[in-house]
Amino acid sequence: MVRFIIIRLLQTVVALIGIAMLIFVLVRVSGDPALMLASATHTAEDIQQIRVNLGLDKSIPEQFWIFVTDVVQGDLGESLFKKKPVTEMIGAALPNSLRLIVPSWAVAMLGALLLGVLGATRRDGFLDNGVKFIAILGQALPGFWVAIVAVFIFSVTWQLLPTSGLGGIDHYVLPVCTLGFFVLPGMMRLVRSSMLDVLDSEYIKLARIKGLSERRIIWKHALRNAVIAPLTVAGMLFAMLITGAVIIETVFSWPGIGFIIVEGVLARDFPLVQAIVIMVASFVLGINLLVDISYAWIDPQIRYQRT
Amino acid sequence: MSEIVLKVEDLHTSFFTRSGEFRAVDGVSFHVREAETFGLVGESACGKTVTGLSILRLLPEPAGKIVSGKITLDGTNILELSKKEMRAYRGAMISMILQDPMTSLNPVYTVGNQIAEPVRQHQRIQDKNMVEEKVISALRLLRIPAPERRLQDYPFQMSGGMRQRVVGSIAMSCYPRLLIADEPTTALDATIQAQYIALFKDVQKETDVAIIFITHDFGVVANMCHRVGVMYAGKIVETAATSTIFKAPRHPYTNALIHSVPRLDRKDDRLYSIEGQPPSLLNLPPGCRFAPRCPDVMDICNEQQPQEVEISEGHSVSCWKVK
Amino acid sequence: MSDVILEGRDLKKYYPVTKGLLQRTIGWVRAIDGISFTIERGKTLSLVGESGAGKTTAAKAVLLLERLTSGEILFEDRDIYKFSKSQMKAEYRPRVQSVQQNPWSSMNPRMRVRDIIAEPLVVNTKQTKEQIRKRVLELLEQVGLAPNQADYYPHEFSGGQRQRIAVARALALNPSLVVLDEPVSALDVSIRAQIMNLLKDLQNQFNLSYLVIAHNLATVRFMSHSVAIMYLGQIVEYGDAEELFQHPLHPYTRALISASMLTLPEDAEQGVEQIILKGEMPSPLNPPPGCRFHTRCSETQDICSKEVPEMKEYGKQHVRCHHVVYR
Amino acid sequence: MPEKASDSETTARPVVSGLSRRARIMRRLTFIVPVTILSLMIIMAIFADLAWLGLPDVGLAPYDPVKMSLPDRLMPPFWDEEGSTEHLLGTDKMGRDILSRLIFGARISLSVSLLVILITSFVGTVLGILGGYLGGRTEAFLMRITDISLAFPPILVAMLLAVSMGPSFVTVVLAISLLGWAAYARLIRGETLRLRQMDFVAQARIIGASPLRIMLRHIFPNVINPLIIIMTLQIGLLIITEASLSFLGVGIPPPAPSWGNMINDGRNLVDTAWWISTFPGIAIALVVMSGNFFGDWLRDKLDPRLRQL
Repeated sequence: MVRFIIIRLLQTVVALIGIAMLIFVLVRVSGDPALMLASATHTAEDIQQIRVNLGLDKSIPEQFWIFVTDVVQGDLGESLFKKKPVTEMIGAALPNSLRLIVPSWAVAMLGALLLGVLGATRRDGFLDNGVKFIAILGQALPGFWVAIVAVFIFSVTWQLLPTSGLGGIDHYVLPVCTLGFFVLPGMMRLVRSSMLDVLDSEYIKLARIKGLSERRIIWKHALRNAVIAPLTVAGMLFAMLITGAVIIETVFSWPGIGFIIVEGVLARDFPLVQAIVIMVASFVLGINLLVDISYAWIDPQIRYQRT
Repeated sequence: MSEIVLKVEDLHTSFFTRSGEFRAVDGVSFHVREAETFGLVGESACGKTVTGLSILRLLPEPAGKIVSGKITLDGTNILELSKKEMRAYRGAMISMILQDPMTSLNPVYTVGNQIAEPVRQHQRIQDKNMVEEKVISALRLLRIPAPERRLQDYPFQMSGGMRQRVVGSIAMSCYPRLLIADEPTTALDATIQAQYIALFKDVQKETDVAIIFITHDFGVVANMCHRVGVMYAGKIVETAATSTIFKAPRHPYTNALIHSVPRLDRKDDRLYSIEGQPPSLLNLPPGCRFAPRCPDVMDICNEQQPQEVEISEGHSVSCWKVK
Repeated sequence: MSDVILEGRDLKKYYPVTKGLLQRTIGWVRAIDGISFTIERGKTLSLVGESGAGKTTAAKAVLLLERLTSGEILFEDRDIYKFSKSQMKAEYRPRVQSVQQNPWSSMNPRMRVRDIIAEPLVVNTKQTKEQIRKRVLELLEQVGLAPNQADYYPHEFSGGQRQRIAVARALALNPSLVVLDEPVSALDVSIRAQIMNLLKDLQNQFNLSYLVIAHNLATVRFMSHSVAIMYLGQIVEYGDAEELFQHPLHPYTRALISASMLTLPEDAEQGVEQIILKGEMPSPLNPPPGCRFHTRCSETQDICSKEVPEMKEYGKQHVRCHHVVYR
Repeated sequence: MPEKASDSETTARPVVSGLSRRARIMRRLTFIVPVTILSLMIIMAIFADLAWLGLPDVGLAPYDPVKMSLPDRLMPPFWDEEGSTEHLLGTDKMGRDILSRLIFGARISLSVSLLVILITSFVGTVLGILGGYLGGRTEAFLMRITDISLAFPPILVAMLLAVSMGPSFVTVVLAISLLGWAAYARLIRGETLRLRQMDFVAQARIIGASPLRIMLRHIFPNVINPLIIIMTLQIGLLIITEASLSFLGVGIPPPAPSWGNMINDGRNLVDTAWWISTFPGIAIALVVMSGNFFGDWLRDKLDPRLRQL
């Protein structure tokens, strides 16, 4: 198990370097950052000055080396507009994002698990059709539109909840629910179908032959096997949460990572955007690592094979 | 003669699907006695597995339904039991062994855990040590070496033969009256298969359990069963003691099956073979179901279904040729 | 040219078992470990054994689906591993064909029967469309299918009919040797006889050689001229089929035959006891020292766990056992 | 190898569904309605105007979608008292006709989706088949990249590209495609691995077929069904992604009438001019739902095994 984690960890580091390289190349290939930053009022000297500031006058390998060493040291550059180190900005925004993402994730996961299982076990019943309806609707409505409509209904028309910004618990209700709704349908669908597959299996048949109660069969025998498949897409779930967070934070003016990256994009604050992308990339890799490990924990076969 | 444990009378089970009604089991009757093994033999789709599942009332929902018939276990018609009462029968009074040991155990729980479940459920034992004792004795019944050390093993750590013994332990853990074994040895190698059959003969001697042995392999039938019912397209065409089936089969289908299998004890140059395929269960011939393939077909065979005739004590045949 | 069409000499296939960060090799799975056999023209050799015995690996080596670790395969007295690529393509591949166990997965579901049977001709020959069409119809007839069935897809056939199509495909290139990998075990009992009779008829008609992989001894006795019994990667007994079935010399062969024998209830009462082997086949990763069978053998002696028995000749049979009682 | 009893193969899984009449009608409706909506959208996209025939003034859209007309600004839909049949679905804050923008929006959404689907399915299929068939290190490497790509939010790549290249149609297509191939590669590789185990592939090797022939003749035809299913199911996802990007200002740059742009335009006016955001929202929902229903229907028809897609 330890050895397995070490291998995965090494692979993760290699992948991180690969991604840094990819981002570096992507940015250099797709345009001259200095020209992008320059507006009509800049003279040729100004542009040259920006180049020097960003280190763009050096050779490509040299630039890459500087880029990598900076990243490794945690120096992700300075925001072009706020004139602050981007790490500082991210540090301030990240907790806000987590405050939004973690409860949404919990709400979505619990909801998906519960509804997915109930749907699968009462196949084609009233509840199952309700579950399917939520899934269809949730996957068809754009999240930002749902958020806007929710604001219109709950905050503007009924004035029950605040429209935007940080604050007390009431400020959380709308953003958390809408973000949760972002990821819930997909997960629910997956839990449902994976549960249906498991319920079809021979060992569930054997559990029935044993005379176990349906409840025991579902929550003991089927569930643990059924969560293996949704777990494999936990990475995709993370991607969906980040995407959702960017949108929801924008709609609710929630000062998290998503909010500042959108600001950064609109202001063409290139170091900020790049830094956030790199940060998210390392998160992605971390999540992949965690998934692999928890996978091994749930499925004893993997756990034993790799010790 | 020992007492009758299970009696199945005129059982009809169908699957209702988009393309119509599949009459998987169409009027099947037989009985099994204490300490007796009854073989249900036939080719794929003849209805032998569905018969087994009907007895447990575990047909795939919602398509499968028992249309009519009577299934009596120790004098109780189990088709009249409530769902809850039926559940108390399963695992305790009637149990089953499935074909493929590689998929019939839950991969994420230990063997001990899985055997303990029926013990806790049906014998209402909660004391941990008592349960463990019961589990170990179930493993011992199936001759699993070093049972104490096996409790914590996961299924994937065992060979196919061992897993099938674990499935046997689960089935026998509450000492049921009736065991349905659905091709339990088909997925096993020849020498392991012989071990398993010998083992089950011992288990039967120790527990007096009645066994319904579902298989397509006549070799297994000969070694294991006391009496045999041969199934074709949803019906039992011939029932008799095992040696009678082998030595004096009366139904042309039984005869064809027995003679189309090559013999190990002599060299054959050609095999007896019947042409064609079993009929579709959606579109059954009006008369005898075997008529289209039968070498001795007569006019009446294509028009009317033959009735079951008892030609001697314990030997019944459904064929127009047999009077 | 001798009568031997294919000869395997001391074939070995080891798979490395690796572990750890650097994928260090910590052992070898000896799938087959020094087996030799010959197949004569127009005759059938069967490799028999339980799963894990190595029979499938041997067949795959002959079909070039696996590269051997060592050993020679002689085809008409020439070592095929010394063939050039083009020689292989022209002189070996087309002449050694096969029929697989599972008729449900051995055909591309997206191809018509016509194209399935024609594919070997398309890949290996430069025949015209018309020639190929004629040949396909001829093959269909030979395996007992109607010409109008050529335009159906495989899923429109039953298992037995599919196996006939597979036989037609194997015969398309007029091969000398056909590898039959469990040709009837996936079929229903009443269909098996049809296919086995067909295979025998075709063998006589075209003077084909068969290499049969099987676990069912009765099938083997019906099909074969000679038989090799395999256990844990080795051949333990090898020789003329009739001799072997009437006078099995190796204890494993005897156990296998006994396990597959029909014993009716009254036979058992008359004291005809089955030989029941104890235990299971050990892992090929860690085969027992000495005779590989000694852990399950009822006649085991001291020497069995210490010395590896050599293959010895007894009349028409070759046996790998320390204490053969011959006649 | 032990023999397999063929019971499980042929018998016995009759399709479990005692479908009632009502259910059958529902089933048919879930096919007809989505197909109608999708066809309507395609017609809207093609015939929004006939500029491609050299007739820019003829088309389904009543107005030029980007033409501003400040006097007509913020007109509600025609059924409202203040609305008029001049602008059936009203106008936005620049006085642009909502209906015309919706019709032209279909063109943008559809062309982005189609382009992305073509690029990603091609790349994903090629890599999936190669990885699955060749195996070994190629495959391991490919799968790691696939996993990472799947876990990476495409919205961030789009932002990075928008910053470095500036937002444009090309940026959007590129940004979504850069990660989008991974979903195909993952599925196709899985299918290829399954097919590679099948005896007919071994059989093709035995008759001497080359790896290229095996991949083209034996593997590819057998992955077409899942490929079509996933392509259909992707339509909805792509339309939403494009709309989200536009909404955040990193998609199709305004004033182009992308549905996401339109929702963004009306975002701060939901209380006074609800129609600006609502109609494009409904349009997206309808099209996405149709795409998903159609995909589900196709899957049930072609390959019910792929329930988890």
